[in-house]
Amino acid sequence: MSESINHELIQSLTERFGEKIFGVNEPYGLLTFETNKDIIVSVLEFLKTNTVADFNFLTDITAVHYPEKKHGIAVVYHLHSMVKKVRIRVKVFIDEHNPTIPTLTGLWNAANWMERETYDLFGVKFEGHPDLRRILNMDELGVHPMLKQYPLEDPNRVDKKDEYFGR
Amino acid sequence: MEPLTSKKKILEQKPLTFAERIYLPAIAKGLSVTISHLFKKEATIRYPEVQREFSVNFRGLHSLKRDENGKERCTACGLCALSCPAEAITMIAAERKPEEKDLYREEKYAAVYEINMLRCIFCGLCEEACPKEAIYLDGPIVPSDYLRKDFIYGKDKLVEQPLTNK
Amino acid sequence: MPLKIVDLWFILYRNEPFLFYIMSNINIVDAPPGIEGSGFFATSMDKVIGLARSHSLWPLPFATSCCGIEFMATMGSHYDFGRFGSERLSFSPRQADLLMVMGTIAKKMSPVLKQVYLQMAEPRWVMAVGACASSGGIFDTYSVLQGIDEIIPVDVYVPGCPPRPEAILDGFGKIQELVRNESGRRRDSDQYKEMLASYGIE
Amino acid sequence: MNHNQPVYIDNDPQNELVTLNLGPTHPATHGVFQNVLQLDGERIVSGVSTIGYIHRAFEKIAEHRPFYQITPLTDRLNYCSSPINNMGWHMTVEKLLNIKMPKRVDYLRVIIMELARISDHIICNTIIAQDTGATTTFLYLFQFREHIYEIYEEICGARLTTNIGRIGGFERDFNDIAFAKINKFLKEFPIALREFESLLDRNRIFIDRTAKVAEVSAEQALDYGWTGPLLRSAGVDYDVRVSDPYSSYEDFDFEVPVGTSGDIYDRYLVRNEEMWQSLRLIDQALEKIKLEPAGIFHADVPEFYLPAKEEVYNNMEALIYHFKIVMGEIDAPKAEVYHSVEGGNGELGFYLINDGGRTPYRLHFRRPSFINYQMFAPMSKGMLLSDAIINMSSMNVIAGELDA
Amino acid sequence: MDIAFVIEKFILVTIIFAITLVIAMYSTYAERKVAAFLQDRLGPDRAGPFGILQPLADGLKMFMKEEIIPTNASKWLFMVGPGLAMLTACIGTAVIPWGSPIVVNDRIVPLQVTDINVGILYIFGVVSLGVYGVMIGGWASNNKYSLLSAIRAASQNISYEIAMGLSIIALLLVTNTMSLKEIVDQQHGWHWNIFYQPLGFLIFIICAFAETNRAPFDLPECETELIGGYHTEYSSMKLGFYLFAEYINMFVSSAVMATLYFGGYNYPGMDWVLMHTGPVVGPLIGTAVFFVKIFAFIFFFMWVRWTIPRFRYDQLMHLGWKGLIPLAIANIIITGIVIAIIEKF
Repeated sequence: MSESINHELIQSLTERFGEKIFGVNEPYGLLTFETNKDIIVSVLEFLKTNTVADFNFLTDITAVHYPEKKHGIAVVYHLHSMVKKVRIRVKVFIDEHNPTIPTLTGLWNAANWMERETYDLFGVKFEGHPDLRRILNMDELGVHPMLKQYPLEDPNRVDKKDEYFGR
Repeated sequence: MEPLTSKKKILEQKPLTFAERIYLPAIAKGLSVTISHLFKKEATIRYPEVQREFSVNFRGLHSLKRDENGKERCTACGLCALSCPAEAITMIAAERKPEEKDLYREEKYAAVYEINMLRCIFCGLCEEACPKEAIYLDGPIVPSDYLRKDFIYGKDKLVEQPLTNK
Repeated sequence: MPLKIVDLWFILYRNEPFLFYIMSNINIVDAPPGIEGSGFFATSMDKVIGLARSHSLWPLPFATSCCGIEFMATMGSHYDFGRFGSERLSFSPRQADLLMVMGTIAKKMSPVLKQVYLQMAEPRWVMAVGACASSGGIFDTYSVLQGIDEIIPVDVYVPGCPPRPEAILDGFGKIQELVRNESGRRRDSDQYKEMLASYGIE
Repeated sequence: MNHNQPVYIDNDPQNELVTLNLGPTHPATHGVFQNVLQLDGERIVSGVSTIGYIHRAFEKIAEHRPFYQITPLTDRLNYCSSPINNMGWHMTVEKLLNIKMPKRVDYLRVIIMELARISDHIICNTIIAQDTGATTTFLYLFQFREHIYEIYEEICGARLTTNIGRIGGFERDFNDIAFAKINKFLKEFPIALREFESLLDRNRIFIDRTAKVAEVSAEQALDYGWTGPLLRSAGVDYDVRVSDPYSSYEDFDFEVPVGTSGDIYDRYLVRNEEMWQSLRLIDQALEKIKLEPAGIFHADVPEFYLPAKEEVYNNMEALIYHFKIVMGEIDAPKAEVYHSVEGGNGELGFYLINDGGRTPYRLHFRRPSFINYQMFAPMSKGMLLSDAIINMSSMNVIAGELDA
Repeated sequence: MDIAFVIEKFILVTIIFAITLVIAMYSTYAERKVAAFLQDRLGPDRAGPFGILQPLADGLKMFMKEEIIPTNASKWLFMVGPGLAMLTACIGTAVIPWGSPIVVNDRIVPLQVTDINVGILYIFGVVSLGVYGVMIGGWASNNKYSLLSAIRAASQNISYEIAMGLSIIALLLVTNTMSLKEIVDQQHGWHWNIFYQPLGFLIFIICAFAETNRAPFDLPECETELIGGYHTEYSSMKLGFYLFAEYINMFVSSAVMATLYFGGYNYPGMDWVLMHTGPVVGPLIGTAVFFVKIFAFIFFFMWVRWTIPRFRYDQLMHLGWKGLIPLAIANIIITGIVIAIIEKF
């Protein structure tokens, strides 16, 4: 069932947005496509209200860092249509050095903390977000730790004594 | 909202009856339940004196095993250290000398084998990773202690007692 | 391994009568009690107080994560922390005797933990329960403190992730032992103040 | 500390409002998070939540660990029901690797996951009771968590952070003691649960404290991304087990309880009813296992599932697989996968991107507590302090899951 | 006034004071044990046999603990608070008749410190003072939780005192006296007031729970909301005084309830016992019966605490003003009508 819905969805999306929907893929039956940041809000709004499947539930917002790519940060949205039991994944690749993207808080209140978390970990600036500040880390941290260039351990740490670690 | 499944079961909040509104019956009922526990056998295990029985699969203190001839099984392959998510295992491998043939089973052995018990999370991955059945987490709980450095357990604490009368 | 001040403190305190004996191997006969210092009455008073304190340690459960749930199990009917006179949890640090740090202490949390420790009234003891509080455990990351002994002095460490309630009770037994054998005026001594000073307290 | 955080000024003598700092170590914040509330008398005017007090960088660690070493990490997400997280992660990887599980393993997983759900709901519901002042109920039901721990211990060897199962099955078959303990639990727990309900269900003090407090409509709940018992209490029968069945949940006959108003009493009722449904599920699973061939506890995938120790000794191929698996060098397809399970607090999602390396390229956890909890501050407006505290406990915010 | 009178009263006061303290002390122990047994646990059992020395250990520990006075606290009031709480809790015992008079060396010794003819009013006065300890302590701590707690305590106590007073008025209609001694003597044998005033007793006991800040009315110190409430900032023996005062209050209100409604030292068949045991042992048996009643009430207090959830602040006020007060007034009216009818015919 979901395959036919996926097909229909992509059709209606391309009808509406044309070539700005690209990279369509279906890994493990989950419809995935890419778009760009200018129209992301209207794409998601369209998905929220369309007739094929109303994606009224924002499951998740996160980001992925691909340091080797030109547009190095992918912001990934997962939407869910509870009635039709379909999920959809939307990706937007943005510039690593100027990571900005419009906020989704106007569509779902749930986006608020998800975006704050993404900002905290990846430094993605969500334009128009009402309260964009760090959520998990301390403000003093200074870096966005999930970016690939930062190590897992704190390199400047003083609180770790090697003699206690058997190495 | 429309039902998403056929398995929906709506739980209605029943309005309070008069008897419930005056508190007392529910309180009396509650009191009767609690007082009935006064006469039940208590569930408590008096710990330091009475030990609760652990499951045979319980993951406690590690022990480095010896084989049936009393030789140490560990061959210092390092898989346990690799598989440890907490990076609590350190080992230094050494070559076995001919005269140590009775001590170690394989040509390589762990000269130093240390586990930092404070970092260990007792997940059992080292036990699974070991291809030589050399490490098992079959001991009791790890005792607490006063100093952090006392928690680095070396081979003196980890290796099984040698077979008797040898 | 360089000896830390904490270690020194432990050696000085835990083995008070044996210290000189071990270190110098010179046979020094202790002055009979009562000649100087606290004297007989005070020492037996110390014992009584230590005994009383050890049976009335009110814990402050600084439970942040998993170990907190095992602490609940310790409080529960099967293990019953109350047997040791400790079921009266005091969430107010003023009233607590034993700070039980259970769970990961992130760097964001560490000033809070220190604050709680400072607010506690003397005598106070600290127990680091579980791998995270003691050493950071598996969370060797940029945001986690690698052991609370970096910010506050710890008396007893309990290994395990999380420790079984048996292990927590075992650690508690160790604390009780400490409390029982402690001199009543340890808290006024220079070594103790020095130890606190090494943590930047007072 | 937090420079950008809105600061309430409390020095103005003309100010009628009081700023109250709830947390991070307040007894009612079971876990650590902070709420700075402005009170007018006892009524909350506004509030700001601060979280991150035990942020442990799960997602960063996951990028540095092979797949099988991430299982212990997932234990520590929602530590009240770690097996669900473990299984959810295993199923995600199995989905990535296209492993088809034998039915018996699926049913065994259902047993463990439903036990975990019961233990999670025990915590939450007794904590609600505890925060309203009925401590004793907490201790009555908590004894049964101890029994669940015993069952876990029989299977995996640990009590709380279980690290239960492996990618591709379980580490060992359930032994007879485990089955005996499950049966004993099924017999004894309903009596205790009924007793628990009789203490609170129709007690007016409890109903007054919880009913019509913190009501949430279905639209609001969906807007804020609620899932799990919280969403169901608001009247939406969304359950991942039904809408997107995993681990053969489609074979089972059970109901999805929903509330009507989304208030705290509804949440309590939903969780209680889910415990009953979980008992039903375990019962059915035990029946179904009898029909399956005995002794199967993992899928037949030698390239992903660690071979038995004797095999490693005697079989070269097994030894190679053993080393490869432990080193983390398994041939996983380069792909991305999203899998979700119904955790104790809602939809627990794993978004995994694999690029063929030893470790995941990126692993993101959709943590229900994190998403559920963000509504707390907006919804506390106009509540009394006492209500806000029960509301917090009824949201069952697990700090480990909240902060990752 | 002779010297023997002074000695007699002095001994009596000392004994009562000591007994009060011991009972309060062991109430803490009992509370922990009762809680434990109701919860399938064991409770303290390490300090001495069966943990019998637990209260001593707690007391000694608290005496030896460091005292902290918060920097911003109002120092003087901070110190006065616990003492006041303790004092007001203790002086309530002065008018309670502990037993019928005993005869020693041809001297009639009443087992009551003083029998003032407005005993009930005295009790009321003392009880309403009790809230000052809590209020002052909460206010002086300069802690917001304590302050909230003090506010709660004050409004709760004032509200419930009204209902309590009204329930007593109905009792006074029955007894026609305010002297506790006379009230007890009227309840000779089986004629306990509980049989004439069941509703009044119900209201009274609910108010007693509220006045002593016990669950389900323990709002001023409810752990999960206000941490420790008014005593959050207190350490060492000042905290001990507060905790102690709570148990003394419980003891005193149990004694008052036993006196007013359960016949004090009266019990069925007491005439026969008095005749056969003599003027010293007989009254003392009555005293023992009185204490059994008190212990039963204390147990009830604990039993309730470990069973029921607590109220919310506004619900508590609701219950007090809209539930108990009208009920108490109705009780007065009904009692009045019934008495009028009985006197008429």
